[in-house]
Amino acid sequence: MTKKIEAIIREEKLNDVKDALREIGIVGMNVFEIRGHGRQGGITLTGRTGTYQVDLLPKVQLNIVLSDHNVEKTVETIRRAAMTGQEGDGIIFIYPVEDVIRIRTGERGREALMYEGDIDTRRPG
Amino acid sequence: MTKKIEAIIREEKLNDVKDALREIGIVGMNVFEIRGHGRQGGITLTGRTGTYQVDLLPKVQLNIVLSDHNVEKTVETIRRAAMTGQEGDGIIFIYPVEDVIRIRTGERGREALMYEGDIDTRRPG
Amino acid sequence: MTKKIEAIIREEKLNDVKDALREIGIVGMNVFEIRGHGRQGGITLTGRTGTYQVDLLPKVQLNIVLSDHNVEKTVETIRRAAMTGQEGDGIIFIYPVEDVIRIRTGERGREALMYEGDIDTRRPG
Amino acid sequence: MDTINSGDTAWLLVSSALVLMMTPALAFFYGGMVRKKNVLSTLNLSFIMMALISIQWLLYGYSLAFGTDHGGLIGGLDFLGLAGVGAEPNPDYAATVPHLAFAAFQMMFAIITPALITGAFVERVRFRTFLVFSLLWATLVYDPVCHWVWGNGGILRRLGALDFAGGTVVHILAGFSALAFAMVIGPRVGFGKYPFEPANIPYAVLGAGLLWMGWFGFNGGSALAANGLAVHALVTTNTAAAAAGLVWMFLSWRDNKPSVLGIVTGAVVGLVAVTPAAGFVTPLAALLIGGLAAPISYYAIKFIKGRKLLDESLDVFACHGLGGLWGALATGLFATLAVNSAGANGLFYGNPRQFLIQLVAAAASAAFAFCLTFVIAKVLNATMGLRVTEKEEAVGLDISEHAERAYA
Amino acid sequence: MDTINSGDTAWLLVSSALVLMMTPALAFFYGGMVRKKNVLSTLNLSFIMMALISIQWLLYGYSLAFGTDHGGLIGGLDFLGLAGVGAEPNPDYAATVPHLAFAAFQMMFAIITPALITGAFVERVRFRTFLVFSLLWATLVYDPVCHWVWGNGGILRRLGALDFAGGTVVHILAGFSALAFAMVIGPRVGFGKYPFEPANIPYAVLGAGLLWMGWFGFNGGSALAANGLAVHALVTTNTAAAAAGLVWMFLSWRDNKPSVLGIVTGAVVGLVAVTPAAGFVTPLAALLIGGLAAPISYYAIKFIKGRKLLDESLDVFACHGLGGLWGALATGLFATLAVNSAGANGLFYGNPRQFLIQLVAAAASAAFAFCLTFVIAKVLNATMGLRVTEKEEAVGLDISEHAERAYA
Amino acid sequence: MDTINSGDTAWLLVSSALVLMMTPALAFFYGGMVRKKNVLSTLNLSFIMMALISIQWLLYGYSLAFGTDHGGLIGGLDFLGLAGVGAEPNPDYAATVPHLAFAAFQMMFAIITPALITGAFVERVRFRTFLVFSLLWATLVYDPVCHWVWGNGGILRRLGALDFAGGTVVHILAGFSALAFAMVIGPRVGFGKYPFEPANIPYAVLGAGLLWMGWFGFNGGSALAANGLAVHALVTTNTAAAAAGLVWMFLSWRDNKPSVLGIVTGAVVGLVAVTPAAGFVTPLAALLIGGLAAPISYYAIKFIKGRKLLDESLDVFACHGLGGLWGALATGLFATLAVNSAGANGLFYGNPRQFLIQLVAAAASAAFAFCLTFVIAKVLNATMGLRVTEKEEAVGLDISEHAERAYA
Ligand SMILES: Nc1ncnc2c1ncn2[C@@H]1O[C@H](COP(=O)(O)OP(=O)(O)O)[C@@H](O)[C@H]1O
Ligand SMILES: Nc1ncnc2c1ncn2[C@@H]1O[C@H](COP(=O)(O)OP(=O)(O)O)[C@@H](O)[C@H]1O
Ligand SMILES: Nc1ncnc2c1ncn2[C@@H]1O[C@H](COP(=O)(O)OP(=O)(O)O)[C@@H](O)[C@H]1O
Repeated sequence: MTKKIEAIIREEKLNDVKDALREIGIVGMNVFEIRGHGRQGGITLTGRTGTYQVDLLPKVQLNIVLSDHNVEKTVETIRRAAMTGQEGDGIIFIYPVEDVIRIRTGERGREALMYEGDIDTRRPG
Repeated sequence: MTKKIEAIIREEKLNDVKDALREIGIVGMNVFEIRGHGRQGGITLTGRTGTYQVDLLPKVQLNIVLSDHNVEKTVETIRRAAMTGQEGDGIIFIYPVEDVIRIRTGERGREALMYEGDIDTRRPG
Repeated sequence: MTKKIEAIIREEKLNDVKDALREIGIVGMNVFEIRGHGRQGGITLTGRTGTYQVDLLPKVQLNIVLSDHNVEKTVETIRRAAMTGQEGDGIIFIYPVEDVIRIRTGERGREALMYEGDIDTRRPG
Repeated sequence: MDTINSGDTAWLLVSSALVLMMTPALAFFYGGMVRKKNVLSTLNLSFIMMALISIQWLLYGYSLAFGTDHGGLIGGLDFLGLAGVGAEPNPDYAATVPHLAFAAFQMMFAIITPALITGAFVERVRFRTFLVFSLLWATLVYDPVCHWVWGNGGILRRLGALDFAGGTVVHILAGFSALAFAMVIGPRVGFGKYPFEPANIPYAVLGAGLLWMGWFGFNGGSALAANGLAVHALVTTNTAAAAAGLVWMFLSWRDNKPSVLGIVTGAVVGLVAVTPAAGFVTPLAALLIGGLAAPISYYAIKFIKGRKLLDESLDVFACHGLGGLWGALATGLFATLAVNSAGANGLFYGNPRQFLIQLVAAAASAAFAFCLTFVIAKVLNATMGLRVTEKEEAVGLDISEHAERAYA
Repeated sequence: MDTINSGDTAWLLVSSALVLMMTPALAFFYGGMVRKKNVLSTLNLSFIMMALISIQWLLYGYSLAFGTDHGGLIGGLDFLGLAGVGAEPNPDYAATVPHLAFAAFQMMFAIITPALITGAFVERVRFRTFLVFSLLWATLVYDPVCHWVWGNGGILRRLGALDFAGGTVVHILAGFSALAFAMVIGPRVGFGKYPFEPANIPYAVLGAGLLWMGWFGFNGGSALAANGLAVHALVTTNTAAAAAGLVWMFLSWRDNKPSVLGIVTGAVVGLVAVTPAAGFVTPLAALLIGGLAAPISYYAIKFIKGRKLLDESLDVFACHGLGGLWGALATGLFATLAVNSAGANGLFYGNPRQFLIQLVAAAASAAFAFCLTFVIAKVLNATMGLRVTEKEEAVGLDISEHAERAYA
Repeated sequence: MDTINSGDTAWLLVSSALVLMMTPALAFFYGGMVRKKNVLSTLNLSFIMMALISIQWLLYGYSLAFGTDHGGLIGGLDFLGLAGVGAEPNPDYAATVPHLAFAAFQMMFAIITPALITGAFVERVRFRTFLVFSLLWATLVYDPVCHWVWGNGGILRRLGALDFAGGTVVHILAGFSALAFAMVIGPRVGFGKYPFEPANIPYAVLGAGLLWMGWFGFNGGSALAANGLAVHALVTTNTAAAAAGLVWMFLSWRDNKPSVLGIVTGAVVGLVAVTPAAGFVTPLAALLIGGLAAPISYYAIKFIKGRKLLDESLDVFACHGLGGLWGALATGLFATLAVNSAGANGLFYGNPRQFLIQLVAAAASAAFAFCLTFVIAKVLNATMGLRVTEKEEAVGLDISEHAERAYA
């Protein structure tokens, strides 16, 4: 079965997370910028005079579609790389995926999620 | 069980929707800008001379992951706050979520979705 | 049943894909810009002097929520329009959707996904 | 017979170009501070003044301001269509350059002044009404007061009021008119409730950088010759900008962090304040004038916005109204004949009378601008409507007024 | 002996700086109107002209244009490498400033003219070929026609054609060359099918604002002295820009809403149209020239783009070709010796001959530019290829030609 | 008695405005090259110099640089607060313009020089410390060396060193100080590991375009008169910029594609290199000076960045340090009395001694700047801390130092 990981992390942690994922062999991914709100309430910005509050903070969302059996390891890897211990570190969501189709090759399912040198080519099984 | 709400709304309604959600105690969310097309076909813009049509309109997508039992109330709240009655008001999608992991604390599932003063701390049950 | 198609394609193919989808009667959709990484490893950019590598490439993500029975045709249509045959053509993911609510009308489920002149109004069944 | 001095003429030509550039610079200064959905609209409110007022000035504006005096209040119609304004100098205004150069230089002031006011009503003004307003305002407010202060025979000029480069004519008029207009049009939807984050601070930096440069033409050019006085004005101008920028930095630092938007705002406020004084005070006085302008405007904004008294959106009153007022009064304090023998001594040089004159001139201009603008705005509101609809405001003026988007 | 006038020299130095600045200004004016993936490429097409043509002009361009006349058609090689062009005035061209100042000022015109053409082929031109084209074009089209019109002994100059600041030399050449090039290179993929939304209208506003300012140097500097004529040219220039900006606003308003991109385009078109006339007509005539330039270009664009006749992408032909043509003819209508005794009277001042001369000069230049550019483009297309591949065009020239992205 | 020439004064006023504008231009040139999270911070590092150094210069900087000589090393305190610097010319510096005009023009150089250095430590410098550094640096490094080279009685001036417009005073000082500062502050986190993609290349193009224009005032204004020499300097300046831009284009093309960022960088490097030479060499020599400056800086950057030797982030040393050094030496090669009788002949005109003088002057200035900056930076690092925390650096200085975001 295939899953999708949505990890919402700090912008400044993206490089660390990417590095950590590369190390364990996670290749396919995409990212985009979002603004979010959670336990971290907001941020105080300076205006022309005094300050004001902004309640949506810039974060990066990282999406990875991958096989079931790699989910836990990937989640752990992201967590370790993305954590600072302070509010606003972010959150990870896991969703079911029904199918995957690679546009160029027409591969489907698990096959479509294979990359040269990725996590599944590294270890037995 | 956990669900994800994806609400696609008008940009100019974001503040209203955020306010309405804060009132009912929805805390965790994120937003980003998209361009979309639906029953509202497009928009006429002025060019250097005359006009032209653009068929993808700017909207805001609001994502909220939350517990099952809060979905209906949240959807209703969003609808009420986001509606103008004119084409292009948007649409809400609901997806199943398999798991949630909070990066900072490692909390999982429902626990990971608890916020100070949120909807579930407000009412019994 | 309702599904969500997430198609990650080349930016420059968006118009072609949109045209192809219009032709088969897919109306509702939204798009946004992402940066991704897959089998296509990266791109070489010119700096002030010499070159450097960037490993996240700009792509466009196209989201379509639609009825089960239209998924295959839509996927095929996207594939045909988005393919160049070279690395980086992209990938399509299919997810289950639990519900759809149209903000303006309150319509739910399949009804909420009907558009004037769309794929389901065109052919019998 | 007066003859044309080519160096003076070159400098006035350049100064005209520099002051013309200040209007697009202002467009960016303002455009960076509004919300993204109103960037284009805000740029345009300034830009279009270059088109509209250029023609107004050519056709009759210059004549009303600088034509033969009528009772000290208004110029006559002798210069309609710039008739008779040509290569010959007009010694009443500038003895060594073509009369037309003076008219052109003055035109740039007439353009930027209503552009300054736009900061009061960005993000909600109806464009159509704005065009009418600007034309009326230029005609009924700017041209007369310009005559009072600078026109040959103008009452405030005769009174001995000093306004080197437009502290009264430009900044007090703009600031107090902005105040009146903001009161009539009312606050933006969500004012005081949601933060209105500036869409693009680099635009504001760009605008401020070009404004600073352009102000050398504004104040330096007001010497109407490439002489020591022009140089002096350039130095005082630069000094006041620097001082106010630095002080504003420290003020915002005290409140939180040194704000970049604050620094560039401070610089502009310093430029405003030194405008009436540039050719009358020493550089060290300019340091003080700029340095004190910053807290005046800073705390005025804090007061007005903090208490949600008024949504004068980009702080035109606080920055230009009060900055110009302070500058006008400061001129009455710091002016010295040692700097400019054609000027006067101020209070600190033993001439309290000059301070009084400055006060009277500033107050009269401010009151006139405020009242007349209030009336014009009220009338236009009742007839054409000053504001777009709430829905249009929510969508943003770029789309609702121009059907354009700043960025694809 | 002629002596150097420091005021005139100062003004020509400044005018050179202002006109130099117009090229980056144009870069932004154009860069804002293309799609995001071609912004950098479009900026560069203009910017690189400052590098390329500066050297061409220094080495031989100036000599071809302003060297000793050969048959009225081309200058000789006496000024190669600017030999002999120094601090001494050349009374054939400008009696009161260093000859080198005249050469430098003219260089800026030689730079911006091919930059103007780039609007015809942005978003698809192969950079390599473009460099070769520009060098050839500068040498074979610009330098000769510049000599015809402004060179001592040039045929159109001898004919009595009036071109104050380059309506023919700059705008007609650029516009008709753009037409030819656009015909050869063909439309952008998707032209007429997909809307090509401008990526960044604020860039266009910035560019237009700086162009407006720079044009004071362009037209005002063409008086070659800081005198009444320079001032006059500044005023007519400003007036035409204002009028055309306003009229364009109303035209777009009639069609939908007042377009900001339209307003700034209108201003530029007004500046184009008044260029040949600036030192020969009255301000009120400039008002008409600008005001009528707007509908000419406006409806030309509507016609060309509406019928999908031709993808001359940023409307160089419609704006510069037709605007310049209209200006050249209008000079034949409105010119008056009352403004410039070194000029001539036009049709409306009882001299129909001048109109005819203008017509002939404009037609000859336009035809020459069109034909020669057509041939050059055809040859280059056959040899080096004018266009990038379809795939490169789809990806965008920033990546495909420069391997750079405008924004990270 | 010397009298003021209005043309010269006009030109120096304009040049002051142009050089002032170069600082915001530099802000954008630099601001476009950093990462998005540091754009505002980078803009501000330059902008704030206009505020800070203006006041330093007024109060005592000018006096230290141009006051009565003390041992060839430093100026006296006679001009504190610009006392005695007024409308009268000072024939030691500029005989035909007000002394104050000279002081104002020089002020703009004093402002931009420390702004140039900021390229070395953007994206990680602590703002507070930076302010202190800049004040110290202006006082201890800039003012003295400025006196050595340009002050009446300065040792390098007496030695006969030629520096037309600041190749040594501005660019060598900035470049070698940048080197020292970069060594002390250390590389940005992730340097050499992650690509630091420039956030906004159009900003860099805008900045470079305005810098090019402004440099006409920088070098042309250094003639201190609107004469043939000013014109000459404008032409050599333009030529070197063009040549270096073109050559850099070809260099980057050889390595991959013609880089737009490279082209504009090349132009700036050409401007740097010609700065000391602009009024002493022929245009053709300027072509060579610019053309050779490009590979020097290009390969220096490749070497330094390629080997990860040092994170001198925006290549201030490679571009200004080496470009300025090359220019200083090239002046000793190409200078000719034929261009400027107040100059000297260089090596290629039979005077090897001048080359030696240039070498000594450049080396002394470079060594002084390097050592003193190194010490200042070390001391400040130990006391106030040069860098923000790693976390602040990760978040970006816009938020961490200013609590602002460039874009909403
Ligand atoms: N329930 C939720 N639904 C959607 N996004 C969420 C939710 N909770 C958190 N987020 C996203 O995660 C980001 C970080 O969450 P936050 O609660 O501030 O982290 P932390 O637990 O480290 O304090 C938010 O800015 C938001 O984008
Ligand atoms: N089937 C769909 N799949 C994905 N997004 C959709 C779909 N239908 C609508 N949307 C999104 O919702 C937005 C609003 O939809 P629209 O049908 O115009 O609303 P309304 O029903 O109020 O007219 C669209 O711009 C698009 O972004
Ligand atoms: N496993 C994945 N998870 C999320 N996104 C992916 C994944 N694989 C690919 N993508 C997205 O699809 C884009 C194209 O994928 P790529 O593998 O380069 O295509 P191709 O198979 O044509 O070479 C990537 O840039 C990335 O955005």
